[in-house]
Amino acid sequence: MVEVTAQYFAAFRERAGCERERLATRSSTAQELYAELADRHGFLDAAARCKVAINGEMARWDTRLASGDTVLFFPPVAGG
Amino acid sequence: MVEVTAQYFAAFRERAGCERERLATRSSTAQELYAELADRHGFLDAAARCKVAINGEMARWDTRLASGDTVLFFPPVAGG
Amino acid sequence: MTFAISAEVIDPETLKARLAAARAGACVSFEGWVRDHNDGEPVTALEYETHAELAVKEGEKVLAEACARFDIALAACVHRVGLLKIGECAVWVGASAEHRGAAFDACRYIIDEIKQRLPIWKKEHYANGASAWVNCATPAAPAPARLSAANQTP
Amino acid sequence: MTFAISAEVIDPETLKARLAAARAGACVSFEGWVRDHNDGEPVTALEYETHAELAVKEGEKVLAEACARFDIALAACVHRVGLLKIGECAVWVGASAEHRGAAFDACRYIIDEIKQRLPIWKKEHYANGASAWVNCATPAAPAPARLSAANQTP
Repeated sequence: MVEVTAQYFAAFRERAGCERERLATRSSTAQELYAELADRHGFLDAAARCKVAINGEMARWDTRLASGDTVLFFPPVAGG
Repeated sequence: MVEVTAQYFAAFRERAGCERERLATRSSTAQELYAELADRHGFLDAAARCKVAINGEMARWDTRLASGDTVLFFPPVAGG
Repeated sequence: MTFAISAEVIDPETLKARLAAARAGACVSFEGWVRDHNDGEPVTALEYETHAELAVKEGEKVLAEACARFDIALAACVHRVGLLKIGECAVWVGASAEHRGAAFDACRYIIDEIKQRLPIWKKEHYANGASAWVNCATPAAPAPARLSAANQTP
Repeated sequence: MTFAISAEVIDPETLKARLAAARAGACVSFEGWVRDHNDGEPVTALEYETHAELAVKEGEKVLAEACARFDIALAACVHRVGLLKIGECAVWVGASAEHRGAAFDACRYIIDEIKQRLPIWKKEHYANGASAWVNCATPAAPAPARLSAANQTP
């Protein structure tokens, strides 16, 4: 188990109903955690179309989580 | 022989030392007239790189001249 | 080479003036304007949200890439956030160069990459009162009482 | 779809405002600036001359072609004439469209054609006091006393 903070943006924030939450998880990678949270909150976007940042830096989905990490979940972008 | 008015622009005007001149010529086409005037004034640009307009409309070099025509000689352009 | 996120109205002339360079003979700029529709749906306003720190970091990376790839003098980009009305400028990109080919190519490269890579999200507000996050399958509405609807189906 | 020749300073913001259309989501504009050099030669000023009537006629033809070829909303172009200083805008082109690809393509098409087809000539004034018509083999200086030097050589 690791203790992490999940932070949500745009559609994810509105869907989750909160900006961030602390949670204990058995997920070992960012992608596993996304699957867990998508299931819990009803995020419908495939991870491949989303992005993740860990502790202020863009990260790969297969990055392993450590206790204390802040994991930012970015839904599909639409700048411009 | 036809009587025409030749009108010069930019480098041609400066080189000819006048904006326009009336002249009687044996040249039968715009291109022949250009060759004649290039020779007289020292225009060094090939007709293929220049343009000609007759009586206010862009024209082909092989256009036949008629008395009373105003023939505009445009050196190579450089807009922008 | 500056990228910025702005909550204020974008002023193209001020931004373009910063691209001036004695050797620059060409300047190409792009503006993204809020349209009155998307996929046939009438749109009344747009709302942009961003993670500013990471957007600036990635935006500056895009500008640096454009400078490395194309023979340009200077380039810049500003993206709006907040609520925008129809016709307002949502994003501005400018590139100056000795010759126009590089300025066109760089400007286009920058806007293409900005749209794909930066953590910026766009919510459309429709004439019928509904709204939706563009490109997102996840609905804008919160899940009822924080229970996941997806989990409730057998 | 307007083309104009102007003896006054070009004002891009006023011109761009005319490209606004509710369906337009993209606007690409090009500016040609007077550079401080050409082919390594220091330039102090530029002088543009035109045959205004034929330049406008051909310029409007170019704009109409751009509208037929690319899916744009509106396009416009203004070309300066007279004496311009370094950094001044010599030509402005703008195109608005629903999507950016068409706006980029149209803007580039217009400036490429304008440069090649319009009866506009550019004289460069150099730091050393000399001057020359760009692209012309014929020298700027008048033939002495209206006698053609070419005719005098045996």
